[in-house]
Order: sequence, then structure tokens, then C-alpha cells
Amino acid sequence: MKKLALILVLLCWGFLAFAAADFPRLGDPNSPASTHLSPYFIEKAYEDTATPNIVTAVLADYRSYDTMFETTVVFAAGVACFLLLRFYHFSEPPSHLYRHKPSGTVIQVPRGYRLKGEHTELEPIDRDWAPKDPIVEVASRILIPFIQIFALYVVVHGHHSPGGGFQGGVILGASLVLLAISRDLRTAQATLGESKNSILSALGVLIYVGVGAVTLALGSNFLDYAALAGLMGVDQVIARNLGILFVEVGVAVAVMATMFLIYRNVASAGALDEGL
Amino acid sequence: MDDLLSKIAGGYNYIAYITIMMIGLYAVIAKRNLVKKIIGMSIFQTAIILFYISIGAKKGATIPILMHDHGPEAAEHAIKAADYINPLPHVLMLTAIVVAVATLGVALSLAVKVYQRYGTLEEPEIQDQINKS
Amino acid sequence: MSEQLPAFIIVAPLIGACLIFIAGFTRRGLCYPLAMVSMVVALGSSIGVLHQVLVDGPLIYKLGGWDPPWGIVYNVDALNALVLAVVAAVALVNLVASRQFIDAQPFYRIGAFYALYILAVTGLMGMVITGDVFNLYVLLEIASLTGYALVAMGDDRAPLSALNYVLVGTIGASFYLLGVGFLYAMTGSLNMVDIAQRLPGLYGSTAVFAAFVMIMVGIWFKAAFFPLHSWLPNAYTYAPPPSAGLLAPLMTKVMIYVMIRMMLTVFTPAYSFSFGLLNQVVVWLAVIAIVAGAIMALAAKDFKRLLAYIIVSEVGYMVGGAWLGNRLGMTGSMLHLVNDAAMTLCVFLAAAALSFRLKDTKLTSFQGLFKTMPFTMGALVIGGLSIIGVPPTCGFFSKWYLISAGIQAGAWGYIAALLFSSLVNLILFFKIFEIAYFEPFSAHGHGHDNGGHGQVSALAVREAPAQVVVPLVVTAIGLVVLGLYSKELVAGVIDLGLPLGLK
Amino acid sequence: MEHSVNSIVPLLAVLVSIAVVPGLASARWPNVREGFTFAAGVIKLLLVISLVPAVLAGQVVLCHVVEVLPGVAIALKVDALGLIFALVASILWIVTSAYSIGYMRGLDEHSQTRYYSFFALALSATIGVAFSANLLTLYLFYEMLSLSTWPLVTHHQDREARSSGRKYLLYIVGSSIGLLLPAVLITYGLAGTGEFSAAGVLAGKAPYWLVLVLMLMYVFGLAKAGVMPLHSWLPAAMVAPTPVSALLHAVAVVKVGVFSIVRVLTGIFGVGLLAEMDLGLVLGYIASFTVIVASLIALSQDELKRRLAFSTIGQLSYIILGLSLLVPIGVTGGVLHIVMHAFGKITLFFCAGAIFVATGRKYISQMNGLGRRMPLTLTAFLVGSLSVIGLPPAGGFISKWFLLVGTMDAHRVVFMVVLLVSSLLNAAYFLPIVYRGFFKKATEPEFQMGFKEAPSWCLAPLLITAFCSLLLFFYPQPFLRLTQIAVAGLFGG
Amino acid sequence: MVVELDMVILTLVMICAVGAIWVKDLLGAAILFGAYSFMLCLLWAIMGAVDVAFTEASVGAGVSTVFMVAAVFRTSRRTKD
Repeated sequence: MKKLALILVLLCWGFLAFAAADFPRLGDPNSPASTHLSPYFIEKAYEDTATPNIVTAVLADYRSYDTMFETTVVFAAGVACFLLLRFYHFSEPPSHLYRHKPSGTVIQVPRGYRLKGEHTELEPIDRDWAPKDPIVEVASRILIPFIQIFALYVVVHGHHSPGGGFQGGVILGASLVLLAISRDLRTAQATLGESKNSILSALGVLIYVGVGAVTLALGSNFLDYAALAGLMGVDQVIARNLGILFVEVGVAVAVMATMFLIYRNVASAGALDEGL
Repeated sequence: MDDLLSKIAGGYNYIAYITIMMIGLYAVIAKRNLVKKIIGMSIFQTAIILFYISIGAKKGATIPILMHDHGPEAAEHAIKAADYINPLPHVLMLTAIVVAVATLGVALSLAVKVYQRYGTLEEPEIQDQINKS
Repeated sequence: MSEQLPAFIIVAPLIGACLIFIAGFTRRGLCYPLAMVSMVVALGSSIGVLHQVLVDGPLIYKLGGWDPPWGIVYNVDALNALVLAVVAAVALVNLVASRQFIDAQPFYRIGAFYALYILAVTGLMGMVITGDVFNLYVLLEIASLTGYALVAMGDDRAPLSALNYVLVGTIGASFYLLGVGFLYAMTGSLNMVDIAQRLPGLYGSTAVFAAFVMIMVGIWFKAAFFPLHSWLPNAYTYAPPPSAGLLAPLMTKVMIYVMIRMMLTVFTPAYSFSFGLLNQVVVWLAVIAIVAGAIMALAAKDFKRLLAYIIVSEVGYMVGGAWLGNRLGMTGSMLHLVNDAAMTLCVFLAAAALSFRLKDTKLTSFQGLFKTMPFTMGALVIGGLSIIGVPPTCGFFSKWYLISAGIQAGAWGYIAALLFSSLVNLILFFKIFEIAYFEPFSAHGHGHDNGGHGQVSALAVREAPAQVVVPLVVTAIGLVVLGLYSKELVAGVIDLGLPLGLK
Repeated sequence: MEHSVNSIVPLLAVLVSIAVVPGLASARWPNVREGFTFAAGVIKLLLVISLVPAVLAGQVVLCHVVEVLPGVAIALKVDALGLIFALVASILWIVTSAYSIGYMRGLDEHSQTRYYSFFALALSATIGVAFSANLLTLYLFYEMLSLSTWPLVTHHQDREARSSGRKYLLYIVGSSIGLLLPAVLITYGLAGTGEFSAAGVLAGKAPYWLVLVLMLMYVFGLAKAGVMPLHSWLPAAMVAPTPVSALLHAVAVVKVGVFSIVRVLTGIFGVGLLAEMDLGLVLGYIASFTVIVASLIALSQDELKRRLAFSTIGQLSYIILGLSLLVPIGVTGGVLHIVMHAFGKITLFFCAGAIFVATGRKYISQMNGLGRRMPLTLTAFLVGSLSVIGLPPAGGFISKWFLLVGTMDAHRVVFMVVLLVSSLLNAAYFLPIVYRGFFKKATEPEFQMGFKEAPSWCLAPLLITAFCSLLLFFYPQPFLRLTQIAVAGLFGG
Repeated sequence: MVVELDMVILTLVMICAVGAIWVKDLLGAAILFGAYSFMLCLLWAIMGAVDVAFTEASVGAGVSTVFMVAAVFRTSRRTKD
């Protein structure tokens, strides 16, 4: 098997290397790729959309239909993970663990027994992840708001600098993941419950498609942001600029929610009780 | 000979991406561990991204974000296509990266599911269990 | 409004999918109606688009209002309008039949399932309608990702099969993406029509040739063209009935359509059919695919696995027909694509109905089914006859074209393979009918004893619920109707979509 | 020149027995069900007869149903040749229905509804073949017939039925997919059409070798004709209930096979082309081989129905032999033989079934002395035998006479010898049965008080068909006239 | 774009790729895969694809690695090859 694979791979390598001989040289400014479509984008993007970051302009306007499906792919992956892994189980684990917050001591309560009364000083913890690291926890607690603000900046400033909905969304999602890793999944879930999370991921896509639907309703082609001009009382270029912003927000919401949705399902194998 | 050398110098990126891709492909075919296969798959996908970015590269050009942008005079500067790297492959590859992570997520959840069912990630061991039942 | 119709084909199911997933958490009862509504809108608008195309000729829909080749456009001609309508119709019929199964699933899965189902259809339809090679990749991934999840929803070996599907499918999609990259590097364009215009000067280039090969190989991975079919049998065998009913008829067929689109629109017949040897090799691969699929189907002991191998065979039909290089073959391939979608739907729905009552689909448990499940088996007979290729069911007419094309091209091996596989299909289906027709032999075997032969079947089997049987019967009738309207399909639709240069 | 009229009658004639199937399937009482069967039979016969005057007047009745592919339609055409066959089939259907009732009730068979339904379907298909206007339509009804008779062949649902069913299907459908379908497609590819016309459509469009190959593909692909070596499904199919064997395997299925061969060879190749390329000789030798070998095998069979089956195989090839002579008289003989043999052979099968119903005996060696208890049956058997052997005063004589004259006309002495030898063989395998029945003493003593004639539902039909066989000797005009029109059309075109 | 730097990083990319499929510990493989993604991110930044580099840094080196670690945590680190 391994030898066969090796032969196959080498053959494939040979074929591709053979084909590569015909390619334009690396960095050739006169290659077809650099002379056919891209000059239009580079020269017209600002004129059309008032967005200096050409990548964002192309991504969210010229090829926004692509990007809509890119968001949909993420959403689909989130739904897929949910469908595959999620299960509601009502069986009790062999024992419950509680940490006494002031002292850090962990106590174990066997199955069938319960703690009597209210114990504000005891917090339930996961069996798989009993240790508690105050340094990590505190550092994360400080870091997470900054990460989230940065993420929002990335989303909003995507017109002018690298970044945009995806990157911002991923970072937002990562901040939630960080919360889940540094504390536990339960804490993160308290921040963003499961159904809220799922609804957000669908909502993100809906925002994107909704912008398109509005343009359709206004009688223009799907995702033609110029149609928004009349609605918002701005000229077409600014309308495009704003349209890009709207869809970027949608992308960010969808990606953020979906990343966390995937994480929570994978990390807890669908039970959503204990994370890493 | 000179011709060949210059070809290699101008095409080393292509050779590199082919090599990385084949590393991934080899892992998918030859490795028996499911997570290893998934890693191979991801390597394969990213190699293609490398290829696309190589297409977009342009000598003597800068990143595709317009300069002089914060001001009313921005539009008046003539924008020359030769000054900026081709943005289109970047756009495409943003999509491809996201697709790759989505695929990875689904693949990993499947791996978790397979592990729940068989208690192992090694293909031969799974095959043994299937044959036994 | 009618000029916006093409957008609805994609937008309606996409919005529907999002709403369904939300409804899954808030008002679960809405999931199914929402799915139905979005499929009905999609079907309605695709039929509308088909009508527009037939009346006014091919149409271009600019997304975002940007002109090609800068923006993404829909290029709708008669061929893909037809495929769109077929995809929507098949998905709708299967959706009706799915409800019974999904209601039996744990409640929290309902929303997710319907959302994925609709997303899968969106992906498939998007692939068909788009005029942009990269956009096709993205939609391919949507269709695939949702497909993986739908397959993996089954029990037992489904997750493992799905993981294998993920690996193979991703490799396939990546090959396609690489091929697109090659094309982009050589032409600088992503729009199909634009590429086709820029290609003629590059016909001699090895990179363009490699792009052609890569794209084809990538598509063949997804279409399960032998020897790249390894993912298919397990995936479709273990997939739950609603997923199998959606994916089996559509996934491979849509990929075949994509292949035809690549050959006709992007590379144009002038290039696609210019490699004497390569074309012959592909036709011979198709021959091997047909024969191998048939032989493996013979060995199958499970009904769904048998059907899965038949699909492998059928893919060989279509790829072979398309690569024969003549107009008849392309017509046959397209017609077979439509027919095969309907046929496969019919037999997989029958499999669904059977598995509803039988719990497994082993061939040996089919005994006496003609008595106990007459409608299901009746529909299965029509589906089987269509796959065998008996007139007036639709399978015959596409086979007619394929064989005629083989005769015209002198591809005797291909014809022999088609006939061989028809014979094998005959054996396969009559093996099933025989088991279902003969009840368990009684101890004394033969007899004219008071009308009864053997005891009453041990299984207390009843006809499947109407929600499964009605779509099944409708599909079966559809097979005959499609057959009788073959001429309208060929002369009225497919012929308009094929390029004039293709002789 | 013949002129054509458009009419929907042929389509109705085909569809009437399909239309009756839902009625059959839903009928609650057997009498109602069988009432439907008869009603359909009578309507069908009337429809067919209503076409006779037009055809006798030299017209052709056309019915264009639907154009399924560009240039390829499902269409019906009634000419003399098709009408002869349709008449025979629809007359015998009524008779057989009556016989079925006696037989099936007599044996208290199971699943009678299914039986009658598929029976009706098979009849539709037969009439469809008779009226086909082109190759596609012929293929359609040919396949429909194959498939709808499978449940009839395997009616008993036991192991033997299963293995026979497999063999039946494999031979019939296998050959039609493997040989007939490509032949049809090649024909369409070469000629661009598959319409039957007297001049043929292939003339000048294909080289000699291709025409030869095509002809062989058709002759063997239409395996229902039982041309050796694709004959062994027929004896195997004799496990079916006797009415099925009688109608389908002496009349409908096998005759559809030879009829199709006649139709294709005259309508697609054309008599002119066959004569020009001298293909008649090839065909004649194939047929002769089958005639002689089948007769020899028949001699050695002890089971009555199997002997009849091999006899059928031989007799079918007479028709092909007659056609292969390519002279008007020979073809007339061949076409007439379709009619004569149908009446003769169905009588024989009915007798075999009646004997089985009355006594439960299947083997010839058990039939000693049968004639004393069942004189009518055995007399009918004698008439049927005479007809099949070709002796007066039975109808078979006429067709055999034409065949013999044809061989002389065509100067094919070999074939004449074949015909004569095989007639002797026919006599050798039929007459001993009659002899046993009437003159041999029964072996078992208790035989004397066992049984009497079969029920009248069984007996009446076989007497009718035996009488028809005799009648056709004295009054063959209706069929002869039609045959002559048909043959004139084939040669005059 | 500096060719030499390019080549050095490309070499590192390949080493990480080989390492990721070579090591006999899935957690190690996951981490090496993260390193691989990070190297690629550097490479793209050098080639001027800043957006792609940004995305790869957050998605490839970040979230993907987390997913993989989570999956390994939920399954097993053991591997035979």
C-alpha cells in the first residue's frame, strides 16, 4: 500500500511538474493573471466602492456572491457538526466534582447523591478537566475583552486594512474558545447558550442574504448594493461601501457563532457538558 | 542548461507547492490513522492555496491596499495596475481557506464519531472490528 | 420581476435553510413547512427559468450587477435549466418522502437535517447554474459538506463511510480547484465564457492540458467514475434513506453535468475532443466502469449496495457517452442524466419504503413482498425495468441514444459494455423480483394444494406509509411519462443547449 | 398502389386488454373477473374484425401514437400480414379464456387474479407486435410480452418454476437485449428509419457482411421463434399451467417470434435484398437444421407437453423455411402455417391439459387406453396431430402443400426433402400417442373406474379448435385471401 | 519579495508538513500542523497576500489547531504511523 501510494504520488508529481514548465515565471508582471482581470479591479475598485482594500472590495462586492457561499459553507459545517455530534443525554455521570472556590479543594460526590442546600462557594467542574490554573484564568480574563475589541476593529476596518468579516469573526470565535479553554465549557456556554449560538450562526448568513434580498426587492440584481443608495439617501459608491460593511458584519456574526458551535461540539463530543 | 536553471529559479514555488501537495496526498493514501489522513487532506488543500498565491505574485508591486486613501485627494492619484499585487487570487484563497477549515471541522467531528463507535482511530483495527461483527 | 427569476432559485432555499435551522431551536413544527416552501419556490422558479430560456434563448444574470468577466454571472442555457428543474423536482419529491423518517429521529436533529438538506440542494443547483469556475468550486464544497453530514447521519458504519467520503471528496474538489488555478494562471480569467474565448490561442500548452485533466479527474472523483468510485458504495449503503434519496440521484448526475459543461462551455468541443488517444482512453475507462459496476453489483447481497454499484455503472454510461465525441452521444448523456436521476430516485425511494418495514435491506428478506407491499414493489418493477432499459420507460430511450452514438463512433467496446450491463441489470432486478415473487418454499414444496403456497410470510409486513409510497408511485409513473416525452426533451430542450458545432 | 387510412381502432385493439387489468385486479368475485376477461376478448375480436374489410380492400390502417424520439415514433400499422396474426391471436384468446376457466377452477389454482391480469397484458403485447409499424414499436411490445409472461411461466411458484423462469427470461430477454436491440439500433443508424416497408429500408445502405450479420442478429435475437440453439427455454417453460402453454407457447409467444422474423426480414431487409444477396439459403439451412433436430428430440420425449414443445420448435422453423424460399408460394405457405399450426397446436395443448385435469397424468407412457374414457379429447388430439403433421383433412395440409410447392418453385430440393422427412418424423411422434390412447390396454386395473372426460369448460374449447382445424381445410379462404394480399404486398412492392 | 527568505520558509513549511504526518503522536501532529500553517502565513505575508496571511493566521494556525487539539483530546493521541 505504501509503495503503491509512493508510486502514485511520484507519478502525480511528475505530471504536475511537467505542466508547471508552461507557467509564467513567478512574479511576472505580464502574466495573464496579472493583465486580464486584475487591472480592472485595482484601478476601478476605489472608484466603484470607495474601499481602499481592493481585496475587501473584490471579496464583498465584485465577487460577493462567492463570499455569501463562503459564509454558507461555514454555516453548513456548523450545522453538520451539530447534526453529527450533538446528542442530548440524560444519563448521570459516575460522579460529580465540585471545587470549593476559596480553597481550591475538589470534592467528589458519587452518583445518586446530591449536595444539600445552596452552596455558593462550590462550583461544579468537569471530570476531565479538574485542575485549575489561576494564572491562565486571570490572564485570559484580561485578554479576552481586548481580543474581542480587536476583532470588532478588524471587522469594521476591513475596508482600509487587511481583515474583514472572516478574520474578525474567527477572532471573535477564538475569544470564546479561549474562554472555554481557560475556564471550562460551562462558563463559555453561560456567555453564549447553545440555541442563541446556533441562531446567531444562521442569522449571520441571513444578514448577508438579506442584504441581497433587499436589493432584489428594490428591483436590482441580487447583491447589487448600488440599489441601497435610494434607501439610505447616499450615492451609489457609498452605498456599495456600506453594503460591503453590512455583509461583513453578517459574515463576522456567522463565522463567530459557527466557529464556537463547531468547537463546543467537537470538544465535548456532542454532550456539551465538559470541554477540554 | 542556463535555460533550465532560470526555469527552476522562476518556478521553484510551483515545484514547492507540488511537493507539499504530494506530501498531503501521500498521507491521505498511505497513512492508516484517520486523524493523520485528515491532516494530510488539510496539507493538500493548503498547498493549492500556495499555488494560487504564487500566481498572483507580481515583482515590484505592493500589497493590494491603496495608498493615499485617507483623504479627498485619494481618487485623484492615478492608480496603476502594475503597482499592486493581483488581488483576485487572494480573494479566492480567502474562500478556499474558509472552505478548508469547514471541511476540517466536519472531518474531525466524523473522526470523533468514528472513535465513539469503534474506540480507535486506526483503520486496520476498525476493519477488524467490522469483519468480526 | 421575471428577469430576477434566476436569483430566486438559489436565494429561496438559502434563506429557507437559515430559517429552518433557527426554527429548529424555536418552533420545530415550522421546519418541514419551511423546507417545503423553499423547495417549491426553487422548483417553480427553475421551471420558470427553463421556460424563459426555451422562449428567449440563453440568459445571463449578473450578480451584484457587475458585468462578466469581472463579476459572477449565471449563464443559463437549455441544458442547465433542464438540470435545475430536475434537481429541484427530485429534491422536492424526496423531501415529501423524508418526513416519516425524520420525525422518527431525535427532536433536536430535525432542524439541522432539513437545513442541511436544503443547503445541499442549494449547492447542487448553484453548481449547475453558475457561470464562474471558482464559484462552482465553492458550491461544490457546500453540496459536498452537507452531503458528508447527511450520509454520516446514518447508524452503524455510516460515519466511517462518510469520513472516507470526506477524504476522497476533498481530494477530488482540490484537484478541481487546482485545475481552475491552472486555467486562471494561463488565461487570467474565471468566467467560463471568457475562458473559452481566451483559450484557443493556448491550445498547445501543456498547462492547459494539465488543467483539463485535473478538472476532469476532480469531477470524476465526485462523480464516482471508476476507478475513483471507492467512496460511493459504502456511503450510499449506510446513508439513511432520506439522504440516500437525495444524494444518490443528484450528486453524481450534477457532477456529470458539470463535466459536460466544462467540456462544452469552457474547453469547447474543439478542444475536448481533439485528443484522439485520451478520448479513447476515457471511453475505455467508461467501459471498465460499466462492466466493473455491473460485476460488483452482481456480488452485492444488500439491496442498497446493489443500487450503489448500479450507479457506478450508470456513471460509466454517461461519461462514456459524453466522451464519444459526437452529438448523439452528448444528447444521450444528457438525456440519461435526466432519466437516471428519476430512475435512481425511484429505486432509492423504493429502498426507503422497504427499509421502513423490513429494518434491513438484505435481498434475502424480500420474500413475498409482492403480496405484502404491492405498490412499493410495483414501483420498483418500473424503476428496475427502466434501469434495465425496457421501453416505454425512460431508461430505454437514453440507452437508445447512447448505443446509437456508440455505433456512429464505432466504439464497439462501449456498446458491448452497455449491453452487458443491461443484461446484468436484468439479472439483478429479476433476482430481486424473483425473491419477492416467490414466498418461502413450503416443506412439501410444489403443489396445487388449496391455493396456498407455503405458509404466510413470517414477517408481518405491511405497505409503507402513504407519505413514502405516494412519492414513490408518482416517480414510477414519471419514469414512463418521461419516456414518452423523450422527443420533447431531446428536440425541444437538449438539442437547443448543445453547441451547433458539435456534430 | 395501396392507400392508407388513419384510425384509432388498432390502438384500441391493443389497449383493450390492458384497460381491463384494473377491473380484473379489483374484481371481488371470480365470475365478475372472468366476465371482464370475456368482454375484453369479444371487444378485441370485434375491433380486429372491423379492420378486415379495409384490409381486404387493399388499404393499410395507420395509427400514429406518439413520436418518442425525433424521427422515431410509436406507431401502429395494420396490413394483411399483421391482421392475419391478430385475428388468430384474438380468436384463440377467447377460446383460451374459456379453457382457462375450466382448467384453473378444475385444479383450484391459486392467484387466479394475477394470472388473468398478466394473461391480458400478454395478449395486448401480442396484438401490439402484430400491428407494429416500425422496429421500435415491435421491440416495445416484444419486450412487454417477454416480461408479462414471466409471472405466467412461474405461476406455480415452486423451485421448478423458478429455474424455468430464470431460463425463460435469460434466453428471451437476454437475446433481445444482447442481439435484437443492437440490431435495431444499427438498422436505425444505417437507414435512418425503422418503418416496415415492402421494399425494405436497408437496400444499398450496407455491405453484404453487415446485412448477413444483421440478419443473423435478428433471427437469433428474436429468440421467441425458438430457432436452435436458442430454443431450450421453450421446453423449460412448459412448467406453466397448460392454458398458458397453449396460448402463449403455441400461439402468442412463439408466433410473435416468427411473426417478428417474417416482419423484419420482409419489412426491413425486403424480399428483393434477401434474394439479391442470396441470404435465403443461409436462413433456410438454419431453419432446416432446427426442423430436423427438434423433430428428432421430440421423438425421445415422454412428457406430453415437452414433446409438444419440441414439435412446436420444429414447426416454427417451417415458417422461417417458407420465408427463406423467397418465392410467393413459399411465403404464402409460411404465413398460412402461422394460422394452421396455431389451431392445430392449441388443440393438442388443450388436450394435454384436459388429460391432466381429468387424470393428473403428464407422461405419454401412462396414456394407454385413455381413449375409451375420453373419446372426444383423443379424437380432437388426432385432428390436431393430423393438422400438425400436414395430412388431410386438417388445415395443416394446406400450408404444407404451399410450402412444398414453394420449394419446387424455388428449386430448393434439399428443403423439400427436409419438409418430407420432418413430416414423417411428426407422424412418428404423434400417431403413437393416438394409438396408445385408443388401442392399447391400460396397465393398471383400477383405471377402469377412475375418471371421465374433463369438465365441459375444458372440453368445449378443444373441440372448437379441433373443429376449426378441420374447417380450415375445407374453407381456408378468409385467411388464404388475406395471405395472398400480404404476399402480393411483399413481392409487389 | 525576497527569494532567499522565500526559499528558507518554504523549506520550513515542507519540514513541518513532513513532521506533521511523521510524528507518532497525534497531539504533536496537531501542533506541528499549526506550525505548518503559521509558516505558510509568514510566506504569504512575504508574498504580499496580507489578507490571506491574516486569515491563515487566525483560521489555519488558530482555530484549525484548536479544533484538532479538541478532536485529539476527545479521541486518542495514539497512532501507529
